[in-house]
Amino acid sequence: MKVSYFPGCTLKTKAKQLDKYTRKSAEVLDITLEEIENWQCCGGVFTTARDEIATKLSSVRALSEAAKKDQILVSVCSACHNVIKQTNNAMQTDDEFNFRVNQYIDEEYNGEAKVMHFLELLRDEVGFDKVAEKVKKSLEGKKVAAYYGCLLLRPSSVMQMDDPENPTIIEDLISALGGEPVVYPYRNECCGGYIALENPESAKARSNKVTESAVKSGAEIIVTACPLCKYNLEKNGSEIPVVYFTELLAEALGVKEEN
Amino acid sequence: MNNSTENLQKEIIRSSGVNPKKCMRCGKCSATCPAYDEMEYHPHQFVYMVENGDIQPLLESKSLFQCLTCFACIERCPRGVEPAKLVEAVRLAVIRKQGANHLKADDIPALLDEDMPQQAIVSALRKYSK
Amino acid sequence: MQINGEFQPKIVAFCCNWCSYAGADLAGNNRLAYPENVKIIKVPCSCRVNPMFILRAFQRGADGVILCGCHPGDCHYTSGNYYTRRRMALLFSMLNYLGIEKERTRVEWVSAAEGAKFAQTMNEFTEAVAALGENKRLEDLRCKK
Amino acid sequence: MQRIGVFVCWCGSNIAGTVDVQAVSDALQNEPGVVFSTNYQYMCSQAGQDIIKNAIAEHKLTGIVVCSCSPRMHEATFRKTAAAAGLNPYMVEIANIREQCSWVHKDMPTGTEKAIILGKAAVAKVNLNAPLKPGESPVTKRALVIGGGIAGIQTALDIAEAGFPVDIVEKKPTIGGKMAQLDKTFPTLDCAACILTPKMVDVAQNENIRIFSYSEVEEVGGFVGNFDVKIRKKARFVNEDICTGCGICTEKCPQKKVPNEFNLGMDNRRAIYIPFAQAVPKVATIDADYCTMLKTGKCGVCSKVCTAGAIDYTQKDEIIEEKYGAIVAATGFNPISMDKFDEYAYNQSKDVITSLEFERLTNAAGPSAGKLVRPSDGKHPHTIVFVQCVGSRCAACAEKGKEYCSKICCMYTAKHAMLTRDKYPDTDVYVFYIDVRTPGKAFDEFYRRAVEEYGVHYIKGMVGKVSPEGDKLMVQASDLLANKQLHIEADLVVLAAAIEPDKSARPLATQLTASMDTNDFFTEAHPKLRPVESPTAGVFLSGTCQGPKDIPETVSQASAAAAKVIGLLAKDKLTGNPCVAASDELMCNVCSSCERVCPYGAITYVDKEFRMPDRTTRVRRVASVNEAVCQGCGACTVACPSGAMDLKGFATKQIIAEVDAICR
Amino acid sequence: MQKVTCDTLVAKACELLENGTVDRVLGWKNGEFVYDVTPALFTTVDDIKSEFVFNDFCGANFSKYLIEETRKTESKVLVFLKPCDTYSFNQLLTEHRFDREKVYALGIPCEGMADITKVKAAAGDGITAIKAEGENLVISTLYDEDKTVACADMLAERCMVCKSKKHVAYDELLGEDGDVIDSNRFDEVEKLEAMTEDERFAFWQNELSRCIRCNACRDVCPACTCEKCVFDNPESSVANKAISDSFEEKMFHIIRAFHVAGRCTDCGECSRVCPQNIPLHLLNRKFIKDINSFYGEYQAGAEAGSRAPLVDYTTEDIEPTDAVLKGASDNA
Repeated sequence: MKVSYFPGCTLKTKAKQLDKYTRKSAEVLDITLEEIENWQCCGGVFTTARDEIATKLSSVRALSEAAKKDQILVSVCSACHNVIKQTNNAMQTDDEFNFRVNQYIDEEYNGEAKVMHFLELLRDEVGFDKVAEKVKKSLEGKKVAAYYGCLLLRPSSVMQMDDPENPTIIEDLISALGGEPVVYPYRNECCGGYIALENPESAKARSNKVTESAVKSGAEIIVTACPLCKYNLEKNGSEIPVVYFTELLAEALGVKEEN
Repeated sequence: MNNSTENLQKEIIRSSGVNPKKCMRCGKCSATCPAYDEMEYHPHQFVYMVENGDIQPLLESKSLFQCLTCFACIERCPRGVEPAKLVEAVRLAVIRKQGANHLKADDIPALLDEDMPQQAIVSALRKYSK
Repeated sequence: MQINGEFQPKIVAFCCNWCSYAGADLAGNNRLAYPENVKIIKVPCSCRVNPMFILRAFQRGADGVILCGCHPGDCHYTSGNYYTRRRMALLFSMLNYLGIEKERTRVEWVSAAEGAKFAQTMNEFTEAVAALGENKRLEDLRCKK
Repeated sequence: MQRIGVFVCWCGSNIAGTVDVQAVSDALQNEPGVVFSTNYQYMCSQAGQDIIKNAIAEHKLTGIVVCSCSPRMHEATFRKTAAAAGLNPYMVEIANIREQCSWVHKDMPTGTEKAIILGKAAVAKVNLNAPLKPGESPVTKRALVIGGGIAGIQTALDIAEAGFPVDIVEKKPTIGGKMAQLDKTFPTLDCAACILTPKMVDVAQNENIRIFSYSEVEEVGGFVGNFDVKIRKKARFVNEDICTGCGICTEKCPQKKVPNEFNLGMDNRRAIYIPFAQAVPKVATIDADYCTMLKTGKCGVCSKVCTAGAIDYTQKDEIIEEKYGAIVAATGFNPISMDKFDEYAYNQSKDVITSLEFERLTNAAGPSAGKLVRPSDGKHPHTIVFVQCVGSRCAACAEKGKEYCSKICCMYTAKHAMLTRDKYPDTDVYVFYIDVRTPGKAFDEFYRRAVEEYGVHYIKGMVGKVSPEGDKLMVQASDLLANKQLHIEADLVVLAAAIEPDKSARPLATQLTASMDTNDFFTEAHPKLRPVESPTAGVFLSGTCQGPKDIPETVSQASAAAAKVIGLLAKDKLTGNPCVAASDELMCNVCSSCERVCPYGAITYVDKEFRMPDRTTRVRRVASVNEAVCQGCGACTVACPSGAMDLKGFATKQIIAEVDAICR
Repeated sequence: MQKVTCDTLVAKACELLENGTVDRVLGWKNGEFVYDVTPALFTTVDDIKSEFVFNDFCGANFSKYLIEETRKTESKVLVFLKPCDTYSFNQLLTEHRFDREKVYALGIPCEGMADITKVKAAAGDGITAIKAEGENLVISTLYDEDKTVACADMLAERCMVCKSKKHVAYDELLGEDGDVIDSNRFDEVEKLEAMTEDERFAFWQNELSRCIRCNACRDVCPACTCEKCVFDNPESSVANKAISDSFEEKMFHIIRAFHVAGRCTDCGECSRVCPQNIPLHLLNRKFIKDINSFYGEYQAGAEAGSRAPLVDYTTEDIEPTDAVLKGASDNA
C-alpha cells in the first residue's frame, strides 16, 4: 500500500523518534510512505476562525498533492493530523472558505483527499489483526496507558476517529501488540498544550492530573502520538516513562534498534 | 449597545460561525473546561457576554489566553454552540490590532527550554499573535 | 413579473394534503415567513400531480414549479409518492434535456411536522428561481396578459 | 354556470392585520360565476355562518368560497353550514389566506395581493365543482390496541367496558410496560405495582379483551372501520393454554446466565422465564437465543419438570388474521442509549446508571431487593449525583440526543432524591439541573419538599465529566450561581436519560400510514383539537407514542382515545370520502396501468356494452373503481394514458383551473 | 436488400388465406410512387397476387392496426412483423389492446429499411423505379440515367442503430431469427446531454418550431392507441388540434413523449413519418435511456406482460434532483 506522508516539522527535529519508528514499522507492514514534496509546517493548531485563510494554505497544498496522486494522506503527529483533517473538512463544508482558498492555489481543490492518522491506517486499512500477526516481540505483561489528549479525538464530528469520550483505538493496538492496555479517565483530557510556553503552571496542573490518573490505574508506561503531550507529561514530572506509540509498535515488530 | 460594539459583536459571530443564541445556559462548557480555574470569565460567560454585546471586559481579560483549544466544550455542548470558537474569535479581535500581539517573536527565546518541541512554539504564535 | 424593478417569480407549489400542506400550515402557525411568490395548490397526494399540470403552469407563465410530498415510506396512501418520485425524475430530466433550467423544477419531501423545512425550502427555491429570471422557454406568449 | 358566493373572514386581526379583506371581497366580486361577495369578522362564528346560510338562500348560490384559515381547521365547519342551507357540502372550497398568507407574509399589499390570487384560484375551482355524495361502508366492531403498557391497558379496558371486543398486541411476554418496572410514582409516592397490577388482572379477566402477548403486528391493510390485520404470535415454546405459571421450570432451568431485561441487565434470569411475579398472562416463555435445548437439542429440563406438560420445543410462529374497526397505537417509550454521552462514563463504570435502573435498584422486587446499593460492589452509596437533561434538549446540530424536553425527568429525579434522603438520611444527594420544570398538579410543591424538607442539594449547572477513580466517581461540574467549578467525589451517578419512542413505532406508522414527526412520535390529526387521533382515519394514539407524558397524562389520553374508538365502533355505517377516482368508460383503454398503481386494489374490470355509430353493439372490457375501497390518492389518474381516470373533487380540470388562476 | 422475397410472403399469405387460417391479410402495397409503400388490407388471393409488395420501403409497423382489425370479426387476421414490430406487438398485448387469439403473427427477417430522403438526396427527384440488386439499389429517374447506390448507405436512422433482429413474438417465423444487438442508439442523446442547457434549448427550438402539427407522429405511433386521445379531448385541458404557436408545439411533444414513456418500443415510426424531419425519436430515446440508467435496463415490449417502469417503483429509487444531474452527466 502506498500512501502520502506528512511528517511535520517537529518530527524532523525534537520528535525524530516518532518519525523514525513510524517509518520502520510501516516498512514491516508493507506500507510505503511517500513523503509529500516540499511540505510546509501545518501551523500546529487549527485556527477556528472562518476568515483565517493563509494559515491553512500549507495544509491545503499537502491535501491537494495527495488527492492528485489519489493517495490517502497520512500523518502521525496528532497536531498535524488535526489541522489537516479540520482544514479538509472546512474545504468540504464551508463554501466561502473554499472559494477564498481556491483564489490562492493553482489547481482547484475541494476536499477530495482522504485523511488518516497512522493509527487509523493501521486499524482500517492494514487491520490490527494483521499487525498482530507481524508481532515478533510481544509486549506481554506490559501495562500501557494510552494518552489520547485532545487533538486525535476532538471535535469528533470532524475527526471521526473514535468515541471521543471512551476511545479504544490505541488500547486495541496495545492489545494487538500483546500488551495490557490500562484504561484511565484522564486519557482524553488536555495536557495543557501550548500554554506551557506562557503559563507553565497551568500546563503542570493539567499534565499532573493525567499522569497521576494513569499511575493510579496501574500503568507502567504511557504512550502518545503527540510531541507536545509527551513534552508536557515528561516535563511536569511523570513518574513513568512517556513514549510515542510507534516506539512500542516498532519494538513489538522487532525493528526497534537497541541502543 | 453602541455602534462599534455592535459591529464587533457581529464580526465575532461572523468569523467564529457561532450562534450564541443557541445557548440554553446549562453551563456544561464551564463544567468541562480544564482551564476553568485560570480564567476570570468562564466559557459560558463568554457565550452570554458576546450574546449581550458585553464584549469590552472580555477584550481586556487575561482569560482570552488561558483557553487551551482542547475542544472539550465544543464536544460536550448539548446545543452545538462551540464556545471555544467564540473565545478564539474574541482573541483574534484583540491580537489582529496593530501591535497588539500577545506573544512577540522576540519574547520566545526566553521562554524556551531545550526539550520544548517546535510544535509548541508555532502553536503559541498562531494563537497569540498575528 | 417586476415589482419596483425587481423580478418577482411566479411559483406554483403542489402540496400533499397529508404532509406538506399541513407543513405549510405549521409554518403559518409558527409565523415562519417565506416569499408570497409561492402559491399552494392542495392535492390529496403528490401522485395526483400530472406532469401536464406542471407543463401547464410553465405554459401559463409560472417561473418555477415545486412539488411537495410525504417522505418516501411515509405516504398516507402507502406508495403514492414512490410513483411521484419516478414520474418527476423522468419529467425533470426530460425538461432539462430540452434546455429548461433544472433549478425551475423541484420535488421536496416535507412532513406535516416540518414547518421550518417548508419555509426554508420555499425560501431557497424562490431564491434559486429568482436568480434564473423569467421563464421564457416554456411560456406561451398567448397566455400572457 | 355556477352562482358562487365569496365569504372573506377577517379572523379578527389574524387575517385582517395583513390582508385588506374589503379589497379581497371586492376583487373576487368580479370573478366569473361570483354573484355575491362579502367579508366578516369571524366567518366560523354563529353569526358568520348565518351570513353564509342567508346568502345561499337569498342569492340561490350553487357554490361557495370561504377565504379563511386552513381547510384543515374549518373546512368541515363550512361544509356543515352549506349542508344546513341545502347546498351540497362538496360545493364549498376554502382559500387558505391565514396560515398560508396573512401569517407568513410581511405587509398589507403583498398579503392582499396573494389573498386575492388564492381566492381567484378557489373560485376557478368551485366553478368546476360538482355535488358529491359519499358512499357508506360497514364497521367491524372490534378494536386493536398495539402495546400493553399502562396506555394500552387503560384504552383496552375502557373500550371493553363499553361492550366492544378489544385485542391487545404486546411484543413482550407480559403486559405492564414501563410502569411495571417503576417503584413509586410522583407526586403521590404510591407504589406503581399496587395501582397497576389490579388493572392487569382486570384485563386478563375481562371477557371482551384478548391478549396477544409475545406478538407483533405483521401487516395492516384496509381502512377505517375495516382494517385487516395480520398478527405474528411468536413461538414461546410453551403452550399458553396449559401452562399454570407455577414457575418450577424457571427455577430448574440450568441456563442461569441470561441478562434479565426486566431489571435492565442488572441481574440474570434463566432461559425459560416469567418476567415478574404479577405477569399477565402468567405464562413461561423460552428465550430461544439462550435455550440449550433449542440450540443444541440437548437438555429438556423444563419439559421434564413441567407437570402440566406445557413445554413444546416444536412450537412455530403463528400468524393470526383479524378484522378491526379501529386501531390504537400505544407503543410507548424507552430511555435513549447513553453511548454518545460517555463523558458521564456510563460505559466505563457500573456505578453510573440511568434513572430507570435506579428505579429497579430501589424496587423491592428488583435485583437488590429494594436496597439501594452500588451495582459494582453492593456497598451503600453515601454521595449520589443526579444529572438531569442527559440527551434531552439537545440541538439537532449536536447530533447526540433529542431536541425536546422529556418532561418526566424533573419530577422522577425529585422523587428519587427525596426517597433516597428519606430512607438513607446519611446520604448526600446532589441534583444538577438546567431548569426544574414542574408544571403539574402538586408538582412544584413536591420538588420544593425535596429541597426544603429532605435537604437535597439542587445545583444549577451541568456535569461536564465523570471520572471513575478507584471505587469513586469524580464528578466535575459547574455551579452557575456560585460561578464555580465543582469537584464532587461520588459513589453513584444517576443519569436522567431522555426518552424516545419505541423503535417499533416507525415501522408500525408505515404499516398504518399514520404520520410521524422528526422524532418518531406519532403526529396528531390536530395538535390542539384532535390530540388523540392520527391523521389517518380509524387510527388513534394513546400514551407516550404521541409525545413524552407522565402516568396521569398517559391514562387521560388512553381514556380519551378509547372514547374516540367507542364513538367510532358505536356506528353501524361510516360515510366514506366521496373524493374518489372514477373512470370514463368510453375513454378507458383497459391498459391496466391504473390497476397496477392502485395501492388498495380498488380497480376491477367489467365487460361493458357500447353502442357503435353504426348502431351495432360491441362489448369491451373497461376499468371500474370500487368506491368503498378507493381512498382517493389519484395515482391512477396520472398513470392513465388516455385521461379516462379522474378524481372527484380534485379533477384534472379543477386543478388546471387553479393553476391558470394562479399564473394569470 | 431483404433476405426474404416478396414472392415468399405472397405465397405464405395465399396459403394461409386458402387454408382458412386467416381471412384477411395486413400487408403493403404501392402508393402513388414506388417508394411510397402504404399499409393495406387484403381479403382475396387475387388482390395479394396483384398488389402485395415487399421491398426496402416497407417500414410501416402494423401492430397498431390490430386493435381495430381484431375488433371487427371473430376470425383471424394475418400480420407480417419485422423484429422491431414485434416489440410493439408485445407492448400492445401487455396493455390488453387487442385479442391475441385473433391474430396470426408471421415474423419476417429484416435487413433494415431505406430512408427515402437519403435516396432522393443521392438520386435526385423524379424517381420512377427502384430495384434491389444484391447489396445495391438501382434507381431510375425521369431526368437522369439510372443510379446505383449501396443499400447500406440508404438505411434509415432507426435501422442503422437497430436494437434487435430478434422476434420477441410470432406464431410462425420465416427465415432465420437474429439476435438482440448491442446498438449505439443512445449516441445522439448523449451528444445532446453533453451540450449546455442553452445549446440544447436552441437545438430543440430549431427542431420543434418546424412542427406543423399534422399529428402524423401520433397517428402512426403504436403506443398512441388511446380510445380518445387527450389532444382531441376538450375535457383534458390540453386539446388543441391545430398548430397555433411554437411553444404550444413544444408542450405537445413533451406531453406526447411522456405519455409513451416506459411504453415506447423505439420503433422509430414517429420520425419516419414526420414530414418536417423532426428527430422525435430523440425524445423517446431520452426517456428510454433515463429509465435504463435510473431503474435498470428495461425495453418495452421485450416481454409481454412486463411491468412498465412508471407503474412500478422501488423504495430506493433515485431522487428527482439527483436524476436530473445523472440524466445530464452520465456521459458528460
